[in-house]
Amino acid sequence: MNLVKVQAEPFDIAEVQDGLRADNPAIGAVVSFVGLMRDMNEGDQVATMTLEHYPGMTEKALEAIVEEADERWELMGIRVIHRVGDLNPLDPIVIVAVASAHRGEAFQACEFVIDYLKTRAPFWKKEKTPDGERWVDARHSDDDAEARWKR
Amino acid sequence: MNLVKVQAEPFDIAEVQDGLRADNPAIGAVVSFVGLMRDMNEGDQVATMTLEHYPGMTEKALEAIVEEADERWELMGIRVIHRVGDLNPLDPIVIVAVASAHRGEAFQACEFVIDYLKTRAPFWKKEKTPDGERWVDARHSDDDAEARWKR
Amino acid sequence: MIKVLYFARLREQLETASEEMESAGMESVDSVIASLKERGGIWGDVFGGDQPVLMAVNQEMVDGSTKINDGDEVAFFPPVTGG
Amino acid sequence: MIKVLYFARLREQLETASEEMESAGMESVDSVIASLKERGGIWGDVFGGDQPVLMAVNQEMVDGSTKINDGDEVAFFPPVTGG
Repeated sequence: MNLVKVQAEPFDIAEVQDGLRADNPAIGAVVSFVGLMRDMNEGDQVATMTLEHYPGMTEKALEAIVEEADERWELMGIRVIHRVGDLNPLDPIVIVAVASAHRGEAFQACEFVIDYLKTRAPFWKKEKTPDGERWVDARHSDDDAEARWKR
Repeated sequence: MNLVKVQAEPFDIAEVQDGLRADNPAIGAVVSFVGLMRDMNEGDQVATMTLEHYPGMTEKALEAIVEEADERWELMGIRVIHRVGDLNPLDPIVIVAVASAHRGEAFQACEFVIDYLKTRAPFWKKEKTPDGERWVDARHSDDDAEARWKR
Repeated sequence: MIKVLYFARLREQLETASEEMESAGMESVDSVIASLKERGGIWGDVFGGDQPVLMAVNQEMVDGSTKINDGDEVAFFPPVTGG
Repeated sequence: MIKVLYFARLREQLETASEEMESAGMESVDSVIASLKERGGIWGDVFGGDQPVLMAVNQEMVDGSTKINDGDEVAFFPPVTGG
């Protein structure tokens, strides 16, 4: 029912969403988040990006997040696919899609999963700007976003 | 940049999302909600459904909602497509897709638009159950969802 | 004249989708409602206050106190259930 | 023996992706950090407390007080920036 994947290849947004809702007429809502590579960060032009991760732990961390979402809300399927390796502006980096009978659950769970992913899944971005390569710094706003879900 | 449509034909979820993010490398997040027809409502099996609307007012109401979302949040595009006429279980009824630089805005605006649509856009569902046809009653939970956004 | 439209359950109950009414004496949406109620029978039931009725003037949701002008389009319908 | 991994900025600063360490005397993650800091130079800088370092034992995020056993996989890395 749930699926977590880390891959270098692009993913097909439509396929992910269709797979999630396929053949389950009890699903009334699918909420999805797609994170895309921007060509600007911290005021600088970004040409390309490389995503490093911690193989093994990444999948475990994502599975733990998905499991927690499943415990917190009444859901009918979660998909998380995250790319690693080289990326260019406009490329989708991650998709989180959540299905449920009613929309409230799917919205909350989808935002919860991406908020937790941002602070708990071991991915690191390195971007190439006109001034050279640099590691992206973690955002305080992501810590704040995660803190909202504490209980 | 924004688009509102009421149509009898099915819509292509991928096309809507791709059109929204196409060629704008400043977009970092696309959040979308797809509402699907369920085969159960109020504990009864539902075979088919007919969606009636108030032509003219529907579009106006949706445009007003989209405009308000645009005023409240920093957004980079909104798409709302709602079907009318005959629908079957598993059919997508509505899609709301919102693009922004950062994810918080897109999540909030997407949920805002569907919450307002549920209480302000003149659509009415009539479903066919084993006991005959019946008009769907409005949900109190939808009023509560709308009330969250009052300011 | 004003144009009056009925939708969904109301349309079926009243067996009327639309009609034209004299605008004389129709100050507000409430005056229209009062005159419809006076027709009695199912009209009295629908507009008697027991079932929720929403209203729009010129395709914008309003409340009963809203003023009406000649040529306006007034609509009555149940709470909406789209999405 | 325990396996120690370094990722992202830390890997580059330390010019090390992974190493094996004797587990003797390594009670907790904090003991590992203390021994790495003692190497001095860039190791002292990275583990000196001035830059945020996250840690995992057997691929689960932990804090420094977490106990270590022979055969464990310990990892150090900067705050994560995926998504």
